[in-house]
Amino acid sequence: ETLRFAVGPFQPTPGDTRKAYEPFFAYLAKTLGVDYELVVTTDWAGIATALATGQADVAWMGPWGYVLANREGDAQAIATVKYDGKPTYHAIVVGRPDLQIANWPEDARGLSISFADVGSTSGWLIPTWWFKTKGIDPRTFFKYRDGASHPANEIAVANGQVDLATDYDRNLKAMQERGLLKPDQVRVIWTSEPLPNDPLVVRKGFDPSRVEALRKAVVAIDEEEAKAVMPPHYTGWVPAAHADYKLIEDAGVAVGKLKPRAPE
Amino acid sequence: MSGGVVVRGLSKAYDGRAALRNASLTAPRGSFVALLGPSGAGKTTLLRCLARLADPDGGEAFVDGRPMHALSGRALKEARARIGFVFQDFNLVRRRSALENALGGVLASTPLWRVALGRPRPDDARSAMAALDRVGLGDRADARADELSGGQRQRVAIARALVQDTAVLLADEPVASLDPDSAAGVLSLLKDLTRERGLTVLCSLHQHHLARAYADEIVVLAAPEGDL
Amino acid sequence: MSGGVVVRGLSKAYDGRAALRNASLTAPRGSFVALLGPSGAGKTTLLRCLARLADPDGGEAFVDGRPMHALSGRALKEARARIGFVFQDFNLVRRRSALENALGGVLASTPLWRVALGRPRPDDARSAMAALDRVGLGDRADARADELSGGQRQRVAIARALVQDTAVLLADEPVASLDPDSAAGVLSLLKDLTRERGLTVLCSLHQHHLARAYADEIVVLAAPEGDL
Amino acid sequence: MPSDLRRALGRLLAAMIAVAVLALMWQVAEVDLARLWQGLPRLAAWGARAWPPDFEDGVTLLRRAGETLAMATLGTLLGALVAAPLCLLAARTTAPGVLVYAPARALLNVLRGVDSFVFALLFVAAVGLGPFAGLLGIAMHSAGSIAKLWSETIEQAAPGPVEAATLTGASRLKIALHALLPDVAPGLASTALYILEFNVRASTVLGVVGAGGLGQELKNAVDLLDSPRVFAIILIILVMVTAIDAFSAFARRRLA
Amino acid sequence: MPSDLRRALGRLLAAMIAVAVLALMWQVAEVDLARLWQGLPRLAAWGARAWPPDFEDGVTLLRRAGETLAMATLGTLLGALVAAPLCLLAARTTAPGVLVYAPARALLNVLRGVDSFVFALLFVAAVGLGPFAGLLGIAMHSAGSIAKLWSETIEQAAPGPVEAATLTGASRLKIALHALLPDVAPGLASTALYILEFNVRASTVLGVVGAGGLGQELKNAVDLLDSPRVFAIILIILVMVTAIDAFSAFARRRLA
Ligand SMILES: Nc1ncnc2c1ncn2[C@@H]1O[C@H](COP(=O)(O)OP(=O)(O)OP(=O)(O)O)[C@@H](O)[C@H]1O
Ligand SMILES: Nc1ncnc2c1ncn2[C@@H]1O[C@H](COP(=O)(O)OP(=O)(O)OP(=O)(O)O)[C@@H](O)[C@H]1O
Ligand SMILES: [Mg+2]
Ligand SMILES: [Mg+2]
Repeated sequence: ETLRFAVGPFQPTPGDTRKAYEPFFAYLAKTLGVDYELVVTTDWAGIATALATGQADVAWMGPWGYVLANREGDAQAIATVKYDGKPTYHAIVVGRPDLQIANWPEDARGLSISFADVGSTSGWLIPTWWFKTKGIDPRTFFKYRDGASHPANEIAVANGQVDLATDYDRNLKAMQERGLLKPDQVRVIWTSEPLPNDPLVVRKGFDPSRVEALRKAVVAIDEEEAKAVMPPHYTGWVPAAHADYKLIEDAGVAVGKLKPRAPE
Repeated sequence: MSGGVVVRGLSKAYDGRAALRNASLTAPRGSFVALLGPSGAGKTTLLRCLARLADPDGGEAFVDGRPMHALSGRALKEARARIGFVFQDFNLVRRRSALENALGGVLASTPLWRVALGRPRPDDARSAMAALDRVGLGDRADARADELSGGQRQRVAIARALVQDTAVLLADEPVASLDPDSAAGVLSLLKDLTRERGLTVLCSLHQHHLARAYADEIVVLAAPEGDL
Repeated sequence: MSGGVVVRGLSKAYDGRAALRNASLTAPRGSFVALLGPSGAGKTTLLRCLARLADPDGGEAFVDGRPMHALSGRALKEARARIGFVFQDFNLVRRRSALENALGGVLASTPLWRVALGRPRPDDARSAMAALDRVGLGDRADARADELSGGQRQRVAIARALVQDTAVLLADEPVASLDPDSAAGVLSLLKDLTRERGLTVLCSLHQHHLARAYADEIVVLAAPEGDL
Repeated sequence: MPSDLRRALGRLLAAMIAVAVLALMWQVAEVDLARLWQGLPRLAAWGARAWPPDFEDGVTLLRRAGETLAMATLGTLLGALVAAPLCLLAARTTAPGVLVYAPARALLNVLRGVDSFVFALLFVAAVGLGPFAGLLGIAMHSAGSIAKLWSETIEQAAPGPVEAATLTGASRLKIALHALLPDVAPGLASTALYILEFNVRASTVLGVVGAGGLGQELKNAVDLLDSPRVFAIILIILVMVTAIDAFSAFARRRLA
Repeated sequence: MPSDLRRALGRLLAAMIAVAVLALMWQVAEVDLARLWQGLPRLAAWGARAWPPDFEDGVTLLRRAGETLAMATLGTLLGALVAAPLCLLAARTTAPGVLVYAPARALLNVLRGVDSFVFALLFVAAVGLGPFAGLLGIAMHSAGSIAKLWSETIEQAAPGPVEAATLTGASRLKIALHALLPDVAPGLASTALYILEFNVRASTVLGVVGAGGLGQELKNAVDLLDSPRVFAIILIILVMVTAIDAFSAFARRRLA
């Protein structure tokens, strides 16, 4: 009896991600009394495919990756992670500290910007969506590129390779705490409305009693326990369902990457 | 038309330039016929048409009773297997030994795995060695084809055709690169085979005295144009 | 030792097996020397050692006064440029025309851009055409080497050596693939050149009567071992 | 003469079209040689930041290198096994006829046209995340590359020995083994080992299925502008590339 | 006999080591054939979701394809220009000596060992983000690949005509042009066009320098799990691959 876990690119390298996230999955498996295997991938596509075809059971995903996996393979969110006690976070745009931008985003026209890869919630979906609501197509408004990872985006701004880049607040904080970025190297220029944190996701057709056991096990993790088994700042989980990610789904529909759901 | 080689009005042009024009000849079963003619007369072309390595433009070519000009597919493959051929430029597999090249003559009957592993049937190996011995190359059996002298290569090509043991042998200047003794040895060997086994030999030659000495009949091919 | 070819005690073995043993000969400037010997005797090996296409194991080989066995680098390159060579298997560039192959003889003096663009100097083109004419191939000048008959190829190889216009010509069975008339034509052409231009010809041959008819001297090479 | 003139005009036209297309591409690619020239010192300065290489995490890198090598070797081997029969069908000179040749070449184009990470994702559906899916992806894609290069090597083989073998009436496969293989073996080894080397260097495929790999580490290090680490990884890749190149030279000499 | 025995023992040992290494790799790669077999129906079902291909955004895709083609063509061309002299120095049969051969091969290994996106990033320091940097990266890396494959094709060329040309005392370059080039031209065309095709298919390099390219669109579509779009992009790549393959066949026939 083995549970197959998967986790995506949360840290700069898959090795870092494994180091940071494996204790949590080990704890989970122990609590449920099962063996486990853990796969760390570099994007969501592999995980979503595995969930949809019954090749992975449980995954810790980004919100947008989850919504895609839900659409394409009927994966279901069962809990949302808490970061510093809150189940929400923010997408941000950071810029070089010396940029003079009084009127955002108008003053940034023509600057270079680096988006993260299109599977990223905060690095691609949310900023693309927000610009769209302002009537802006970032591909023409900026000198645009995409496909970089979040840490790469921060580093690129800090080194002056690009003027602006997308990221999310948790990553910026984590990088600053680990000394990868000095506090004055980048400046936050824009912050999104609160977004739901990463969900824990189970595959289609996963035994419902198992789902309940899983949900109970993660919700039961208190702050003390979290310090021991989860990456820094993660403080536990709250129960969740697909409806909690409607905001993300709507953004995906708005930017044209998802078809509107047929009314049921 | 049983056995032997019959050619009637065979023609072949390359890019509109005649290489062989209206050639006819008959080599009855068990005979040794020599094909003479100046360089460029079409001797090689004629022999290639007989084995359907080239497609004649017109005329008929029968080998061992089969209409080579009209065959295709499976029938052509079978008919070809009954023709031994000594190429003017030998066409040896240069990275294989003399023995392996000679064994090429029995490729059709050798099981695939033996070909793949380079393990010939002991009988075949013996007959290939015997053929090399007959052309005086017994001591060079293990030498790679590209380590052999010109005349040695030509003799390997002859050995390969002997090993194939066919009813008809088409030989394109098989002694051009050989010294007089070797040449005499090879031609009398072929001559003997026409007597002993009823082999039909059609053999292009340059040296008239060899043709006169060994051939039952001599056919002279004139160049289709004023080519020297 | 001025001019001509001098060989003293030349030996060459391949993998410990002698191909040439202690060969000696002299071909004075302007002479025509024929090299006879059975297949495998080492005729090709001797000629290749003379042009330093093979490195002799021992002995001396002088061509046109230069010690070929001892040269290297720039000096070797210059010495080689003074040797015309007709290869036993022709060594034509098969995707070039007869004319282009013949022009290969003046490659050294042709400017790089002309080589790259395939635009020979008009003088060179004329002399290459003349050489092809002399061997009876004027009408096949534009044919690609791989479209030529065996004898035609051999004549292109001869034409190339003639175009190079050297003091010494080493020819490895240059008439093996030719009919008697062509062979006589080629050999008397070479003979004439020895008279007219003082060309030194060292030429391996199989046919004794040709050697007797054209050579000033005949050297017989025995096989280093009991090879037929 | 008129046909000569027509040919000359045709050549001129082809040359003009080629020049025009290249000029257009030049535009699209924003070629700017002056800028390159001026920028070279900056390039050198930037490149110098990679010194000294950072082998701090060397053990991890070596493990990744081992994984990469394992997956690339098996993937290439599997690809070569698939390619062996395919290349005979996809070479003009050995194909039984155009009815086989054309579909065989189309199949090879498909195998190459689909990236190995796309194949790998498909195989995730069958075998789950992990190196096995990556290996299968590599194998499919490599089969297309190997078979294409092999078929074109085969087309260049000397036709004479094959002709001679054909006259014995033997089957195509036996002819290929006896008369073709020795002639082309060095070329086949050369390209198969080139594809192996390519797979060792390939970056994307293994990360997608969670199989790690050195290419992924390189991509990460580059993304993070960690030049000393990039340098270290490149040195490790270089060692592998050099080893494969040396093995290739050895194999070619053995087969020559 | 004892030397025969030694050789047989040596072969046995080599075979055993090879088997052991393969077995180890088999482990590392987690090969599981039963699982593959069982998973095939799932694979088919999952793959079927890509039907029908989605060409809604076709114009963008075609523009990307054009950009990719432009950059790949110029990059490959530039790489081939660099490779032309290098390959002569890096082929055993044409190198002036091992003192040139060894460094030349090492240089080729470096050019191939450094991925084109790493070169591209270096060039970003010189010429800034954009397709030009990508083109230069492609050119550097391609030069290494083309020169390696070319040098190995050259090593397989018939030695006779080169020997004959050498006896005229001409320079190496003239010998190569006169006696070598016609013999190897189809092989050179084949590999250069293979590298062009590879560059058209390559995905990472152009995205890294912000130059778009079809490979980036493919990666994005895969990340978005948009299978019909993936299918559409693959079809476009297939058209390009098929066109290059056809051109390659044409060129080889012309040069044959
Ligand atoms: N593949 C080809 N393409 C074009 N012309 C060819 C081809 N093969 C042969 N020829 C021409 O056809 C003519 C006859 O050639 P063939 O090889 O039959 O002559 P041959 O009698 O064998 O001469 P040789 O004694 O020199 O071998 C020659 O003029 C030759 O150039
Ligand atoms: N590269 C080589 N490697 C090994 N042995 C060789 C090599 N070249 C020639 N030999 C051997 O050396 C001997 C002499 O060969 P060579 O080619 O000089 O003979 P030849 O007198 O020219 O014969 P032919 O009249 O048949 O051309 C032969 O037994 C041959 O097999
Ligand atoms: Mg002939
Ligand atoms: Mg000889």
